[in-house]
Parts: sequence; C-alpha cells; structure tokens
Amino acid sequence: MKGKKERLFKVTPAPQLHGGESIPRVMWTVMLALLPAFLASLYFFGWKAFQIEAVSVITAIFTEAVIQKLRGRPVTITDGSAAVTGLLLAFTLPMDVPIWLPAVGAAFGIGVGKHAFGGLGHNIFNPALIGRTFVMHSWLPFMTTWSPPRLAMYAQVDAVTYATPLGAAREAVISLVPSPDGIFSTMDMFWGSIGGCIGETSALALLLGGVFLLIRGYVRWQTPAAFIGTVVLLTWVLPVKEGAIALAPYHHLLGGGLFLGAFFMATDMVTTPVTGAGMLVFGLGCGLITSIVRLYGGFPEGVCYSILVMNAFTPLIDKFTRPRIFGT
Amino acid sequence: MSRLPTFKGGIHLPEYKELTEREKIKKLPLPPRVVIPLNQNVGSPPRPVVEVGRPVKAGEVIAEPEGPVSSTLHASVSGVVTALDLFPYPAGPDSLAIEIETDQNDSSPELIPSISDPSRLSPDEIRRKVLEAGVVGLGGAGFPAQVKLDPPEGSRIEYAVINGVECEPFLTVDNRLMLEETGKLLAGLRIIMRATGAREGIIAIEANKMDAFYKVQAVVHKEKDIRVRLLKVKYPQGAEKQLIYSLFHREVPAGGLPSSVGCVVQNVGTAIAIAEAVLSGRPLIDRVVTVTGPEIKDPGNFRVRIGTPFQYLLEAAGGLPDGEIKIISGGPMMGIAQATLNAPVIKGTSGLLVMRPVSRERNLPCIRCGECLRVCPIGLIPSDLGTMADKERWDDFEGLGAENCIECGCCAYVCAAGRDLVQLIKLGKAALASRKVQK
Amino acid sequence: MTAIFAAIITISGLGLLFGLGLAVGSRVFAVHLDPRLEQIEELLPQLNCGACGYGGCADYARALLNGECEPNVCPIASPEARARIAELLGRLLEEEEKLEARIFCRGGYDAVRRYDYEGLPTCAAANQIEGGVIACDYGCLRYYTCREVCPFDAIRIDDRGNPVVIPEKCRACRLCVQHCPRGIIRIVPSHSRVDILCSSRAKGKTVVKVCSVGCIGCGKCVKECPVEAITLEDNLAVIDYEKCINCGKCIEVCPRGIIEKIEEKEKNRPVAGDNRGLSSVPVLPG
Amino acid sequence: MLKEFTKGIFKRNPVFILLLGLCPTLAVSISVENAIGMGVASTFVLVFSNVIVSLIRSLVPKKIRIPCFIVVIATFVTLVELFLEAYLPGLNKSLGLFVPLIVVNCIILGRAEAFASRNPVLLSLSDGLGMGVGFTGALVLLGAIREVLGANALFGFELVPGFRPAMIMILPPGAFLTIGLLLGLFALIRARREARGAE
Amino acid sequence: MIGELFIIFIGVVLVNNFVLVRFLGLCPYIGVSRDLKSAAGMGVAVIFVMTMASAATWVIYHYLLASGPHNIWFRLFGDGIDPSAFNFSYLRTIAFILVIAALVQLVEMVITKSSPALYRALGIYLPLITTNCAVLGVTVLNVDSFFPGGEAVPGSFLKCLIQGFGAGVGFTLALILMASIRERLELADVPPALRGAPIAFMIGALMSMAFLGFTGLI
Repeated sequence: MKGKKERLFKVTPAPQLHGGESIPRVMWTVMLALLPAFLASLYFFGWKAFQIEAVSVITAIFTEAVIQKLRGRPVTITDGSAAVTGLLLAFTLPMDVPIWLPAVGAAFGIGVGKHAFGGLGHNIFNPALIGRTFVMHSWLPFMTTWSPPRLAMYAQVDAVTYATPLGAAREAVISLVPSPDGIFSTMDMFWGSIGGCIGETSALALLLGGVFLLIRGYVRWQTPAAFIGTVVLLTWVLPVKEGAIALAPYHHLLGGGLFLGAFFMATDMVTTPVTGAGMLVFGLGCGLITSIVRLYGGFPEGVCYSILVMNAFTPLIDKFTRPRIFGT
Repeated sequence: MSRLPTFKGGIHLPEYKELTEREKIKKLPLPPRVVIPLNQNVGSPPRPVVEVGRPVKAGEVIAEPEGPVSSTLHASVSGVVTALDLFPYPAGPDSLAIEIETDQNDSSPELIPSISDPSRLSPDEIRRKVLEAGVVGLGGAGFPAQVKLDPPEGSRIEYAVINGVECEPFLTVDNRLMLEETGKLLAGLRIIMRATGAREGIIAIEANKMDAFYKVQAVVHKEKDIRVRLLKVKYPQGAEKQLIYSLFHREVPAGGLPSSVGCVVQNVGTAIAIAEAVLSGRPLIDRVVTVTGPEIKDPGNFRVRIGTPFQYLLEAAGGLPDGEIKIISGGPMMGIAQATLNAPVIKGTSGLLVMRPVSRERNLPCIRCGECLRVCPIGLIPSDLGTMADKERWDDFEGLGAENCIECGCCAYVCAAGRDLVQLIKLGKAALASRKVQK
Repeated sequence: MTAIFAAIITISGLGLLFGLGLAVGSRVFAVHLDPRLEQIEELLPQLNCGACGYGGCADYARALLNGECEPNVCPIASPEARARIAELLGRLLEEEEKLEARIFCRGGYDAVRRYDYEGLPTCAAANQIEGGVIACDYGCLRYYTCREVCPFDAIRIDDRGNPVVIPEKCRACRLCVQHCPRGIIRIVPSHSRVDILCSSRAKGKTVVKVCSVGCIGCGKCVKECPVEAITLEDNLAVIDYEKCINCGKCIEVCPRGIIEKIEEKEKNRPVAGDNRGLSSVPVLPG
Repeated sequence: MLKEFTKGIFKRNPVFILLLGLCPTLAVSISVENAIGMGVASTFVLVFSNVIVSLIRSLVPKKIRIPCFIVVIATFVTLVELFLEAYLPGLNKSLGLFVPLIVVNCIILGRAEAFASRNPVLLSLSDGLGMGVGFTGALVLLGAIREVLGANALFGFELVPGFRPAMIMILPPGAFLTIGLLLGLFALIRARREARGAE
Repeated sequence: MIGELFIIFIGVVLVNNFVLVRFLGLCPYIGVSRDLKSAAGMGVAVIFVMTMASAATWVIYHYLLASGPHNIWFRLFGDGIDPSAFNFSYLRTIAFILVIAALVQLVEMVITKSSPALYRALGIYLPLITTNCAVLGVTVLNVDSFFPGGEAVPGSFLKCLIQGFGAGVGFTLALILMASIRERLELADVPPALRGAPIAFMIGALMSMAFLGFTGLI
C-alpha cells in the first residue's frame, strides 16, 4: 500500500486487435448510401420533400433520445440508427402528406417498432416500415394521393388523377398506361421522373447507393438478387387479375418501391436473416409476396408488406439456415 | 499466379511482421534467475524432483512426467534452486514454479552421444527421447510432442505436416527458424515421418514469408517425399484443422484429432526441438521469442532460456515505452495480456508484444450484421453463442456447438458492436465444463 | 310437437353418442397422472429462478413428486406453502432456521488492483484473465454480478464500493453464491450478527500488500473471544456460529477493523452509503 | 357478497388481470356501442349460467361437470342469439360470429368451474355480476379508446372537429396495440406500487 | 372448383387469418407461444381438431339441423309438412360445442397416451382447445358461409373441410411465427413492463399490420 505506486498495465481479453468496424460507421455509411436518393428526392419533389425528410429524421432521433432517457439507458442517437430509420421512413411517403404525418410515423416506428422490443438490435420488424404501415392505414387518403414530380414534362395532369405506374395499371387508367410512348417512359422511371413516394422513384439514385453498400459489404448480394429476381420472374409469368392492365416486368422493376425495398429495407441487418442461405430465402419470400400483392391484392404496391411479413419469418429462417459446423 | 490453397472463413489482418522479420535470432545472456512453471504442457503437469537449496546444472531434470499425457522439465540454467512456490504465470493465475538462481557457469551435464542416422531408431525410441527432452508444441498450446508422434491405434498417418504458417501478426519466430535452421527443420521432419510412418512430408508456409519459402524449397527440392506448400495469407491459416483443410481438403471431424484424417502436424520450432532431442539428446531448455511492438526500440527475435522473466527480455529489446501500455504474451489475436512483467517465458511463449491500448466502445447490443459467422472458420454463430453465454442458457450454448470453438478471435475482431465474443465463449465453455463435472 | 321432440332427441342423442364414445375412449387411452403435480405447481412461486437447482418450478414439482428432494429446497416459497406441499406429499418438513447470504470482503476501493481491466463487465470475466483484476485472490472484484443476479434486490453497494447483503430482503436462494467466481459469499444462519468479513487465506505479509483491511491472522480476536467461538484456519479467523453469542468483544480488538456488527434491519445500519452513482455502471476508480 | 362483486371489477378483472375472454374483447371493441352490447350479452349469460351451475352443483357428477356446464352455457347463449336476432338485428349483425362464441368465452366457463360449482347461489350470482361488469368495463374502455382514436367519435358522434382519426385503431392491429399498451401500462403501475409498498 | 377451394384456403390463411384478423384463438396464441416446440404441437393439434370438427359439424348440420330435403326428421316425419318446420339451426351452438368437446377429449386421450412429452408441453391448453373459440368459430363460420339461408352450396362438404383445415393452418402459422419471435425476444432487452403478454400483443399488432397487405387478395 505504501511506497511507490506500481505501474498498472492495461489488460483486455483476446483478441487484442480490432478491425475498427463500429455501429456508427455502419449506420453513417448507410446514410451516405442514401445520399443519392435524398438528392434525387430534392430534385424531383423539391422543398416539400426536404421538409418531410427533416421532420421524419428529427422526430426519429428525438423519440429515441426521450425513450432512452426514460429507461435510464445511455442515449445513443449519434450512432445514426435512428436517423437512418427516419430517412427511410420519409422516403416511403408521398409528397402530399401533411407535415405532421412523418412525425407520427417516425415516433410510432421508433417507439413501438424499435424500443418496445428493447431498442437497437432487438427489434423484430423494420421500424421504418412499421412507421409507414401505421400512417398508411391510419390516413389512407394522404398516402394514396400522388403529385407529379416537379420537373415532369406532363405536369398538366393534376394531382387528383395522377398515379404511380403500378397504381395506374391497377385502375386501368388507359391514358396513364405505361408504354414507351405513354407518359411513363422507361427512361422516366429510371431517372425517377414519375409519381411515387419521394425516395423511391429514382431507380438510378437507389442503384448507386445499393451498389455502394454492396461494395462496402454491408449489403449481401443474396437478398436484392433473390428479391428483384423473383419479382421480375413472377410478374412476367403470372397472369394479371381481371380488369387490370398487364405491365412488363421492367415496369414492376422500376415503377414502384422495389429498389428502395430490396437494397435498403430487406437488407436491414437487425430484422433479416444472418446467413447467405437465409437471405436467399428471405429475398425469395419478399419477391413472392410483393408479386402476389401487386398482381392480385388490394393495394398496388406490396414491397412494404412483403418485407414486414418476412421480418416475422426471420427468427424461423435463422433457425433453419444455420451454417454447417466444421467437421460435422 | 494460381489461387493459393486456403480454408473457409477467416480474416485478413495487418501483419506488422516487418518490425522483426529481418532480425536474425540473437542469443541473450543468461538472466540472473529463472522461474520455471510446472504447468507448461497440456495434460497433467510434471512432478518436481528437486528441493529448495539443491544445485542444478543446465539441462538437468527438475520435474518428471506424471501420467500418459505429460512432459519432462529441465533446469534451463545452472545454479541453485531457491524456491518452489506460486509465481506469476503468463497464461493465467499464479502457478506453482521452480525458481533457480543462475550461477553464470552455465555448466551442463554430459549430452548423450549424437546419432547421425535417425532411420536406425525405432519409433518407440524416438518417442522416448522426445519425452525425455521435454519437447512440447512450441506454437502455444504445449501439446506433448511424443503423444502426437504416437498415432492412436487404427489410424494410418499419411502426411507429416510442418506448420510454418505463423498466421498471427507480429510474430516472426518460425520465419527466422525456417531461414536459419533449415537443416535441423528437415531433420526434424524426417524423424517425425519415421516415428509416425507418414509417407509424405509437407512443409506449409504462408505466402507472406517468401524468403523462408525459397530457402526451404532450395533445401527440399531434391527430396522425393517432402514437399513445400505455399498457402494463402489468411488468419487463422495456422490453426491445425484449418491448415489440414487448406492442404488436403480434409475436415478433421468435430472433436476428433488430425490423425483421424491421416495427418500429424508439428510446429516449426517443435520439429527443430525434436531434431535436437533425438540427434544430440539436447533437452528443451530454450526457445526463440519475438519481442516486438511499434514503440519498442530494438525489436527482435531472441533465443532465451525457458523461465527468463519478461522484464529481462524487454530490457534486452530496449525497455518499455512510457504511458498506458498493454503487454501481450503470444500473438495479438490469441495472446494473453499480462498483469506483470515478472511472468516468465515458458515453452509455449512465441512472442512478447507491447501495444498501445486503443479504447473503443465495447459490448454494445448485437446488430446482427452476421459478419462474425461469415468469418468463423468453424461455421459457428459467435453472436448467438455470446448471447447464450451471457444469458447463461447453457443448453442452447452447447447446442450451438460451442465446444468446437477454437477461440481464434476472428469474430471479436470484426464485431461492429465491439462485443468480447471470445471472452464470452471462453467463460461459457468453462461454465459448461464445470456443469458437466457436477452432473 | 314433432319438431320439439326431434330437437330433444337430436341433442340427447348426440349427448348419448359422445358420452359413449368418450367412455370407450377413456378406457382405451387411460393414463395415470398424479393430480398432486398440478397442486404442487400451484403452491410454488412460479418464478422459475432455478435456485432449487431444477429446471424451473414445473421440473422441481416433478422432482418433489418423485421423492428426489425435500420440499424445503425452494428458498422462495413461503413456509405455509412448503408445509402444504409436505402435507400433500405426506412428508414431515424438517424444522429449519432462517438463513441469509453474507459477503466476506470489505476491500472496497482501496483493494490493490493487478491491472487496468477493459472487457466484459462481469465478475466472472474480470476473474478470468491473469488471476483476476483484484490483487487479493480472495477479494471482491466489484463488478457486482451478485447484485445483477439477485432476484430480490437484496444486495446494495456501500459507500466504499463493497457489495452488502440486505438481510431483511435476502432469502438465501444461493444465486449470488453460485455466481461469485471468488467464492466469497456464504450462506450463514441469521442469528449470527457479528462476523469477520474477510475470506483471505493468504499469509499476513501478502494480505498487507494487497489490502488495507484484510485479515492477517494475528489471532487477537481468538484470544479475546469469551466463548472460544473463533479459530484460525489458514491465516483466516473464522467464527463458529454455533458458539458465537454476538457479544462483539472481538470487534474492538481487531487491528484491521474487519470484524463488524451486522444489523438485522438495514434501517438500523449506522451510516447507509450513497450508491446512486454506482447503480448502473460498476466503475473502478483509479 | 359485495367483495365477490367488486373483485371482478378491479383486483381480478377478467380481461386485464386474468387475460381471459380476449377474443371477443379485441374483436368487438371497435366502438363503445358494440362493446356495451357484447358486455351486456356476456354478463347475462355469465349471471344465469353461474346461478344454474350453482343450483345443480351437487347433482352433477364430477367427471362430466364440464360438458354439463357447457350445455347450460350454450342454452343461455342460444337464448341471447334468438333475442338479438329478433329485437336487435343491427347489433347482432355487427357482433356477428362472436354471439355464438360467447359459449367458449373462457370467463364464463372459468367462473362456472372455479366459483359457481363450489359456492351457493347468491354468492355465485354476485360473482357473475361482478365479473360481467368487469368484463363490460374492460370492453368499454378498449372500445372508447379505439373509437376515439380511430374514428374520432363516441357512440357514433363526432368529437373534435378537424381531428383526423388514425383509422388503423379500428382495424385489427389497433386492437392488439391498444390491449398491449394497456397491459404494459397496468404492469408499470403495478411495479411502481410494489416498489413504493416495499419502502 | 379447385380454384374456389384454393381461394377459400388462401382466404382463411392469409387474408382473414383467424388470429391476426378475426381475433379467434387468442388464449393459446398468447399462452402456448413461449417456445417453438409446444407451439408446433399445439398447431398440429388445432389443425387436426379443426378439420375433424368441420367434417363432423357439416354432417350434423346438414342431416340433423338444417331444414331441407336432407333433414332426417323431415324424411321420417315430414310427409305433407312444410320442410321449414324442421329447421333446427338454432341448436347449432349447443350441438357444435358438444361435438367439439367430445372430439377434443378424444384427441387429448390419444396424445396423453402416445406422447407424454407433448402432453406436458401443451399442459392445460389441450383441454382449452374445447373452449378455443377458433374451433367453434370455424364451424359457425362454415355454416354461415356455406349454408346461406340454410341451404347448402354445391360442394359444401369439401369447402367446409378446406376452410377448417385452412383456418388451422392460419392459426398454426401465426402461432409458430409468434413463438419463434418470442424465443428471440427472451434474449432481448424488452422493458420490464412490456414483458410477457403485453409484448406478445404488440407483436400481434405488428404482424397484423404486415398481414394487412393481403387485404383484397381474394
């Protein structure tokens, strides 16, 4: 006790090296990958899109902070996970929603979808999609009214009769039927100059972000490949239901939220399977449900539901796709 | 270049080998005292046969094997036995050890006459000599070498493999030995083949040690039944099961030994020690240790007597830097952080690292990124294993195959949540073992 | 009229048919299940804490029924419930005294550390590397796993960083005992109110180096004790609870101040420590 | 007797504490009106089946008591069904499937088995009444929350003009959500009270 | 016909899932969903009972209770009387519950005999199948959908069977998903107040939200 104080060394458990990966790094990289789509949303939908995104992100972060404070847990809003949820939620909303709607969605998504289950890492369902589904079925009219993108050359069509490509085909609105000569050209769909939720229209921007995540290894090829592949295949081979207009597979590919869902939602680490085989199954299931809902269901778009349903299947998939143990 | 053989999973690590890979092995002067822990081998520790106050010569037996899986211990210096007590131990709590004060004469007993042709020795004689020389695996685990040279009944050994992979960053012991003692290495391999009846000898080297590869290749290329194989640089390439898979695409069955797929694997240093034991009757009283770290003044590879305190070794390498530091015995992935520099070099000590600790967030909730199970060379789900250990769900823990974990540390290295997965699994395995004892 | 008859016949016919079917069925598929099983389960606390050593209350109930153990194994069940179970099983319950857990270390913040630990913040983990973070091999590691596992919140941290059992909350379930990697928690009879709160069996010289309060085995208490209840075992003074009369004479003579009076009611404790800052994160101040 | 009555309302509320009779609770709590209808119908069956079961409790052999109870309950449910069909066809339609399903409401069989078959008539009656009122209360609470939030109305009258109700609350998810949050709230209150009681 | 049956099946499994949309069978949904093994056992038992009950109640309803040319009483005594006098459909609740009670008891006896482990796992919930409203629900639903106005639609027996089977499958699907999710949540940091039944209902809410996507599928 007396005498000179002995020098204490640091002792940590093996391994003594760490690769430097961290939760904030993962989350902020995903944010970065969402940047092109964010810019695209500003470009096509303008100031209003920014408002929606800002409200959603801020509410998500605020809700997370409040809940963590109340529970006496460390507040981890800087890790970016709440921000990602908020931005993804905003991306799935149409431009004409009232400004309080993203706030309600974000609060519900973070509160019920995430923290009721114990917070980051414990949630079963994708919080952004939970938030979206909640507002979707609470205020259906807002969520199914579409304004034409700001820079669309056919802006003379008014908001009431405007529709997304998938919606138009379902309602069999002939004047809006997607065709190379019609108002939704494939190019429009690729750039994003079509009706739809603010973050989902630009296939190009989403693809950029998606490929970036693929390269960084935060997204594995299995999920998007299986998801997109199944949708393209099924929408190609399955007949449409009576009264609707058959769309080409590439319309299904580009005309809705498939890219956003396949690259950013179905690949959420927490709520999807961990193994490659599991991801294939997950993607397949998503594709199947999306196609069925789009072709035969009551809603023109099924990406959101398909991912939520498969989220519920994730623990089961994980259980049955365990890797083989070496030497067994 | 064609694709080099490797295994599934694993990670690519920064190597840091440049610090010492060109440093020739230096012999250190004798330390003033040595501390020789009894527990240096897998199995039962040997029984001490000297008492306090007795003078011993370097190489004299001070503890004799106890039971079928055990080894012999020798005085590593000449001097007087001053204590038989608990001393700091580099791989765990204080442990029973024999302390010898060096007299600097370094007198040794007469060595048994050398044998020029090992092919005349019977496998039993080889094993006896190896046991008498106290050779254990020098890679770190400390498996008694004679036991490995005695394949179990019914298994036929095809390949004798020299593990020159040295996949841990920083360490350059095997690299230097392959360069400087190539002849002895080859002799050791011959003896191993003779003892096990292997028809082919393989020397496996990771592709980041091309100097060693060319040197060994030059010596070996004339031999018909010995080959040098280059392997992809990936951690943990040097783990026995992974090495065998890379070389032969054979999987050692879970819970089984390499001999069940016709292989025996010995580390480079072990092979050399076997050669010395059999050819010149020299007991294992010293070994080569890499002393390194980015802030060490004179990093290098040192041949030191077993029992040399770390303090002495570090002073030879230029002393400790100031500030907060971490001392690791072994490599950075599987090595053990030290509480004190009074712990001695033991037979399994391959390196002594001095690192700056990097503080980071630890043990956050798992975000299920799945990286750990992609890098796990065994195909386990480390994240779940960690959780089950944490929640004390031992049945689930066992059901996930916890006992197959080789504790290589890949999972913890890549974990974004900074979870101490290896520590959790180690604790879990210990709990599982004690639970089994209770039942 | 026909309709009413038909209705009556329909229903009674069906009843008769099913009754017969079931009667036959119950013969064919008869299995004997002990009805006491359910009754026992109802009497158990259904906390599934595992303190009994069985896999939850249902498992324990089965073990009871099979005569594998006595009804007093469950530390949680009220005495009345235990008596009822014993009655059900037709067994006599042995009279047993009240027990409580006690933590035998007062090293606190002053205990010398071996190293700076950074890793899993549990006692088992802090004990795993290099003989444990606390230099005394018998010293509390202060990661407070005992408090985490206590189902009754019966362990608090005092102002010197020592975990302390709150006697009136403790029900001697042994979970803390099982979880202490250094084995310094013991179950003692509640009538013992004076105790030597150290576990160190190291030599006095070693103890002085690593701890400011640890027992050095000087033997003064042994001499002082009027009823010869204290003995030295491996350099550690130990009280025989059968003999001890709680007179407290040993407290005064102990040069290390390690013998304490342990109040039965937490409220009577002289100065209750403030452990607010320590509630969530176990910090080892440097 | 009063104790038997009040325990069903709070301390042993069939829905919130005993988690019984959840199916009709969630299904019909779309509006307060439905909730009251269901509550009254169930209470009627509960009271009368309790009384009858209590009356015949010594006549029924122990082995076949459950089938007997079920027949008694089913008879009263059929009466309710016929009554609703004849006089309240609107309510009957909106309660739909759940009118015949009163038969399998665990509360009713549960009370018959646990209470009425062991207690005299008057006590059983008051127990049934208490449980019924507790059940109705829970239904009304749930129905009110869902109707207010989901339709901005109470008994069908609009409440706050301009408030846009969250329609999802009167859809199935709203029912699950409301009961989940309510149960969580009660658990929280209970934990708080216990903590305070311990100090 | 095959198409019709397929639509009935999809309808009860996904669109009008018994648990998530119709709120039937909630007690076992909350009670037996703590681990996957007993959930699967319970699910199989319910599928079996529901299918059997659908078949049995069809026979009883068709030949004993519903008015019409098939009614046995009408055939026996109905000479010259209006067939509607033999309408006993008001007895369906009593009759059906009797059928189910008997059926469940039989199943229980079989399980107790053949697999004590399964019996232990299911515990008190096996007898509770009797009072499982999902089973009675499906039989009443059968009558409502396939005997409109008391007259059987073509192929009603097969349709009842499929509806009963599908309802069981839908119930099992929801139960198994719930159990697998709850097994994972056992290890999660769920707020103490929400542990147990509350979080189970929340999962139900979110699953039910996901299943809203199937609205309008048929």
